Amino acid sequence: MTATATEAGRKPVSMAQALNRALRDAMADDPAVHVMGEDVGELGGVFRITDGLVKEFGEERCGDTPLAEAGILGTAVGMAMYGLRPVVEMQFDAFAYPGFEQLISHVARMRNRTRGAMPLPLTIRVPYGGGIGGVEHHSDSSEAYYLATPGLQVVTPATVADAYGLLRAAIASDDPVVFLEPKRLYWSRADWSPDAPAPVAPLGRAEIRRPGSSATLITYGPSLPVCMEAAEAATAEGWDLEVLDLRSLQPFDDETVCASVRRTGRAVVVHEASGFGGPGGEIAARVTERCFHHLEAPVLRVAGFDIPYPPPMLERHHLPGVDRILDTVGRLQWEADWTEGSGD
Amino acid sequence: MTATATEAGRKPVSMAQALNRALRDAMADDPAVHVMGEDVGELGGVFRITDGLVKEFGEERCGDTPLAEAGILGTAVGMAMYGLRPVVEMQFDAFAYPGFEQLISHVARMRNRTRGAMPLPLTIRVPYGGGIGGVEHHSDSSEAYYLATPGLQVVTPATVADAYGLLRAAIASDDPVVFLEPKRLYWSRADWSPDAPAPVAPLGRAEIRRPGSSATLITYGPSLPVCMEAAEAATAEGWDLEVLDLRSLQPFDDETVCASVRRTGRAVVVHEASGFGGPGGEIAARVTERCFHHLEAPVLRVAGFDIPYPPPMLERHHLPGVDRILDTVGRLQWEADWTEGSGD
Amino acid sequence: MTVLEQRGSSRNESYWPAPPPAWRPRVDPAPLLPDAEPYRLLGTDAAGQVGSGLLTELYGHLVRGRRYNAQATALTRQGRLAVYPSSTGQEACQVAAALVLEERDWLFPSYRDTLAAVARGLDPVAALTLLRGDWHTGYDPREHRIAPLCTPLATQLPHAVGLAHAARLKGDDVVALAMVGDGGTSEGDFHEALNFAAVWQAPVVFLVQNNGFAISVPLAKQSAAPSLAHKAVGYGMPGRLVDGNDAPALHEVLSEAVERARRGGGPTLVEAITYRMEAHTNADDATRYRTDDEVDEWRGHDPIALVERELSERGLLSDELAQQVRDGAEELAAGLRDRMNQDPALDPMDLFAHVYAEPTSQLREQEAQLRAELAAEAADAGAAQGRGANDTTGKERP
Amino acid sequence: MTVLEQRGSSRNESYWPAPPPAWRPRVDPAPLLPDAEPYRLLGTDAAGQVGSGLLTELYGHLVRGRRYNAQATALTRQGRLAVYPSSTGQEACQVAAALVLEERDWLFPSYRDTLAAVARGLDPVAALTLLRGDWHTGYDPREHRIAPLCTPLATQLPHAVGLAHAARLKGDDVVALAMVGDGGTSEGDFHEALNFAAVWQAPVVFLVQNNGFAISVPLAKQSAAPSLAHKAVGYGMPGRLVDGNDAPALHEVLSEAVERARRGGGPTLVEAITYRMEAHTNADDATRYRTDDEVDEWRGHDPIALVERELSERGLLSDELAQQVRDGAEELAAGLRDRMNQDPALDPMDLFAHVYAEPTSQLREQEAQLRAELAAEAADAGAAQGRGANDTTGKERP
Ligand SMILES: Cc1ncc(C[n+]2csc(CCOP(=O)(O)OP(=O)(O)O)c2C)c(N)n1
Ligand SMILES: Cc1ncc(C[n+]2csc(CCOP(=O)(O)OP(=O)(O)O)c2C)c(N)n1
Ligand SMILES: [Mg+2]
Ligand SMILES: [Mg+2]
Repeated sequence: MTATATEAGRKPVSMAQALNRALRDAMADDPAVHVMGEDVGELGGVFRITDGLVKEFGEERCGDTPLAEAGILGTAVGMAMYGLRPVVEMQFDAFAYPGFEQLISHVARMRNRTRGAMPLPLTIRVPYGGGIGGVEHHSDSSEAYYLATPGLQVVTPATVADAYGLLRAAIASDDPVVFLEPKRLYWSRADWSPDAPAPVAPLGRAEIRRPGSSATLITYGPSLPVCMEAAEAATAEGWDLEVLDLRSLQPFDDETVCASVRRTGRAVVVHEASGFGGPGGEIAARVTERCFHHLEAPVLRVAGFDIPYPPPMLERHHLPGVDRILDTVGRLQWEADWTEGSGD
Repeated sequence: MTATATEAGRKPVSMAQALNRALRDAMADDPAVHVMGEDVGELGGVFRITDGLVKEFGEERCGDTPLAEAGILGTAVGMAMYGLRPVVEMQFDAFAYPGFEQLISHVARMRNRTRGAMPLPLTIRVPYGGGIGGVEHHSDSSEAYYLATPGLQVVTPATVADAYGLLRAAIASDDPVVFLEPKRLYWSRADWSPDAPAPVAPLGRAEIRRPGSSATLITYGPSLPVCMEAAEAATAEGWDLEVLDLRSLQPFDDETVCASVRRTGRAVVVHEASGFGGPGGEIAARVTERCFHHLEAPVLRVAGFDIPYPPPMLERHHLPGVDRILDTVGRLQWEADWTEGSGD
Repeated sequence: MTVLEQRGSSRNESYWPAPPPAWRPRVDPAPLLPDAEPYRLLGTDAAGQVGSGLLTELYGHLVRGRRYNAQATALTRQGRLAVYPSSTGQEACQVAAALVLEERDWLFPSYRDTLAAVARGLDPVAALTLLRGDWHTGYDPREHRIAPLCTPLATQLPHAVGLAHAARLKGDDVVALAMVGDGGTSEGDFHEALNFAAVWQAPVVFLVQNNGFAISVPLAKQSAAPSLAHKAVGYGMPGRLVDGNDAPALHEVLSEAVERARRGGGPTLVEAITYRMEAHTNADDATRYRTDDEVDEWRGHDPIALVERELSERGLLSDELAQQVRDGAEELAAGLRDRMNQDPALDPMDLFAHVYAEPTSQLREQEAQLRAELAAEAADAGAAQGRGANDTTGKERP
Repeated sequence: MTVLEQRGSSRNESYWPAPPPAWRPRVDPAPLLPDAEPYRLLGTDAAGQVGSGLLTELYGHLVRGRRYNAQATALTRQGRLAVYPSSTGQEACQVAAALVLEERDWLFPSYRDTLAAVARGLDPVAALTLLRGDWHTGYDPREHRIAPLCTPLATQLPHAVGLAHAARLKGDDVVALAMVGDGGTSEGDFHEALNFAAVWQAPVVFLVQNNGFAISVPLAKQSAAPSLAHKAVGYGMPGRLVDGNDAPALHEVLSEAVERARRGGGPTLVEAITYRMEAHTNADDATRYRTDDEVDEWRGHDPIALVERELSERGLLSDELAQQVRDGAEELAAGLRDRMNQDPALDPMDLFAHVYAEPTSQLREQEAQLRAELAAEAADAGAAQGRGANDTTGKERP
């Protein structure tokens, strides 16, 4: 995998380890933090993100639940109603769907329907996205569902440091957070220590990962390393691409995003989720609303195709890759002789 | 309600009656069509859309199910696997959520995962949207969830004739259709007869409901009558607005939409669903991608606020109304002295 | 080599090792099964067990409850409530559910259970806020230990389990009682909640009000089970079947279940057999799916009449008591009517205030937009008042 | 006026009308309850009932099945399967599920049940396509009457109910048998499916393979029920508990359930107690959550050994038979290995072909885009081959 390839061997901490550390530190700091889900106990989760927590904090703080996602979310709602801070694991993206009624009708709304009397400090960890060779239902990018649900915060780290910082911030938030963990980056590594300054990243702030002047790549989560790679490759074509990591999709950092696009005048949104009805539409639309007269070209999107997630042997064709990103950057109307329709 | 107010008393057929007639005709034409859901039998559905069907076709063709939406959708999948054409009623928008796993992981994917061997000709009727004074969970505009799910067709009528024609087309489709019925238009009436020519509307075709030259209002379902009213009111301001009824959100009729926007050079998307992550983002983004150099201003959106659907006494503030549409049209940069930021 | 040979047991040796221990039922199912007949006290030889104090208390609550139901239904006709799902006929369930709980316990009501909340002491106006439509929940759930009235069916059940579990983890002596309808038992959330409760041995009592219908769908189309209480054994908790119109019987069964939960004995499923005397809500037409005869049959088993009859047999139904109870009920109704006849205070800015702890920048933008619109509306309305009445700019649009 | 007075019965008249008829259990629960002990034949006095023909047939299937499992697991090590959830130890369940069905019946397998599909006659390569990763389903479900292998837990159960119901509505004599794990019984879809089946009296058999674990979670954290078969009574269907490693016993119980369904007698829930001898999948580490001792204990109750022992006691386990069975198994394995060692044919354009009956204009655009990219990739690769090997344009990226 790209990220692993570029960062592997450098330094010892993987994203999975940083997430594990974030859980451990949050549990140590606040006895109200309870971890729950399928296989989060002895097994440490199928991705080992909860490894060792049951030993350290006991079954009451890190417990295996019965196999029922609506039940997990629903009971976590009740626990949060009583003042706990549950951190729930949905085993894979597609296995969060059975809990969608609880998520949409309760998790997202409890604060609102009680005029703030009953906030739900609840973190829902969802390993998401593809590129890991998983069979069907194991590689969905389901963020569009969460974004369309007011009352949820939607956060996704793309770096090891953010994995720690954003998860700490999510757990500390008094509002429910859907915390999307890019599966294919679990094993990406970076030189990082939780003792570094400001380890808790604020929610709702995007971050420029690579400054540039030609155009902005707006991305998040699993597509960040791909965009970084694309930006490097783009220098060969004479493009100096800015790469912007959203980190938080809701709240959305209009300020940072628009400042970048106003500076570069061109933007491409990159994500794995299917394009149609996906996050890129919202992002492109709001950037265009706010930066129209700074735009030299329409904001374009590189996204997964409008198809169910493919079987592993075909997934590479579906996922946004460097070539597709560069092709799209190439369609940002750099020539004077541009004619309508080439933007399709 | 607007639609009722403008069309009431004119002629006898309501949208509810047209839908009922469509079900009846589809059942009469094809013994594979089975209607199922909560209260669809003796009661005729809480909106009476299935009124009389059990008498005419018997309980086996129009049956009350147990109260369990995943069960309804899941058994309907099995029935479709055996060659029936189930037409399922979800009682209200928010009560479709318990069925989302079945919808996303099975309904939308069965054809694809079996390489076309097992299509699912399944129609899922969902009364949706607000403006009826309903208490919480009875007024959601949930179309964003369906749009983000490849494999589903998403259709919504705004007129009495389309209620019949599109529902017939949905039931005839060999792919699953989420058929969104705008609750607040159930009692809107029009002069219409199913014996009129071409009663079966093709899926995937938008329709210009009012030609105009100044700007295009792109809308669907419950917001069509509001847009029509806004277009009338706009003439007083000197604007000649085109009103475009999408009818089908998936497949999406890029051709008709883009032709209109290229003609008028300006567009506003209007829908009840929350703006952030809602259908309007996708629509604005794809129109901009395709028509950028024809646009005099960014495509703007008038949408529900980014909040859980409000209680009935406050819903009028949430729903896109004529004034808000006209205000937004007014922000389409008609003046020469426009400055960045006024588009926010 | 055959498997036997691999395992080192030779061919013709007749050796059948005992199967592993996953075999025997892990708990004895017998005590978890409900009795064949619903538990009753009134009209049986055991009626004498019921204390007169409790009987009188129940009576007062039941009469008040019926009056409350009538008043709330009347308010729908006056346009003061958007909708009302009446619990007329189910007052014994509503009242018993409230009375068996200690103050520190929690009640998880559904949309039909406003009376239970009122019987618990909640201001009826607060209980009816959802149905009036000025806000979703009219009270602070933590203050009253009453969860928000829940509309998506059965979804409140896992909340009750989680809350009770959390309380136990914290060492608090709290029981949660959650109410659900017969229709609601078909939902997946019912199943998941009961299973979690049993696995966790959470201090929860599930009260199924089996009123025979889910809107128009009769129980026979909802379930083929011997009784809904028979579902309990499948989770490993006791199931109890009780006459839901026999207030003292239900009070006893629920009290036992609450005490059992409190003692750490885990959850109980109680099925109360009752009947909804009114339509599903004021908007429903019950004649489409049931006969007057059926309703009449149940009128003969009215929960208030049953208690009255017992009081009367004990010579306790004095004119004085009857009058006092009636007066209390009328007072409740009059107060409710008067207060509901005032328009609630509405602030459109509330729409943005409670979506998140801090409004996002989007929400602040939208709030400003609405504020500007309202100001323009008000200005127009002022101007129109000056000019005359034919300006429609400020008119309400749905 | 009191309610009693309204109803015209005077105060001290001791009149307690009979409660309405919604009272008595609607069906007798007793026959729906499972026996206390799982049903067994092998190693009991009743073993003699089992026909030698059936015993020999089962033996062949079991041995083939074990070999198939071993081969599939080996293919994961060779990178030929993305993942394999083995049914080693559960072969009796897999085989019995397949053998009790007629050709016209339907099987609804989960991800673990490829062996059941193979035992039913499906080409093993087709059964393993999902796990190899070239497509989601490797066969035409209608041709084989085997639903796609289902990964989202318990979601296949309502499909089975709907299909069986549809068949009955059409007058077809078809039974559906649906497989699910012990963990899957906790899902809401399990509950909803069983309830629909019972209400509709659909011809379905639910086979729960209780193998003691859901990945790492042991049954005791999954359910507190006496047995999972005790859930049946709560839906009004019979629950049967059977030794899932005793192939003839399971064959008998499932056959009865299938026949009952075929006769119009409605659904049955069968819990087969078994054990997963391997890790959850090749990617799982079972030592994290269970001991070798536990696994060994179950080795003593191996489904193949049980049948071998009985054959052997009857003097039927000739060297010839053993050899023949072994040969058949090896043949299956060798064929599978050879065919899986060939790369599957892949066409990226398949991505767009089956999303809808007709690709939408978007999909046609995307198809064209990918086609152009692949052409460019191929051209680059060609050029690179010409130039040398250090061009990375065409390299695979995840
Ligand atoms: C998940 C869900 N599906 C559907 C509905 C619509 N609905 C409201 S009440 C009702 C019937 C409920 O019946 P029951 O559970 O027996 O309760 P009762 O109304 O009899 O008190 C239905 C179908 C809902 N509120 N929630
Ligand atoms: C809805 C859903 N949630 C979670 C998963 C992830 N998952 C796959 S298998 C499994 C355990 C299943 O256990 P069980 O039902 O006992 O079947 P077994 O694997 O033992 O055959 C889990 C949790 C899933 N596939 N589907
Ligand atoms: Mg009911
Ligand atoms: Mg298992």
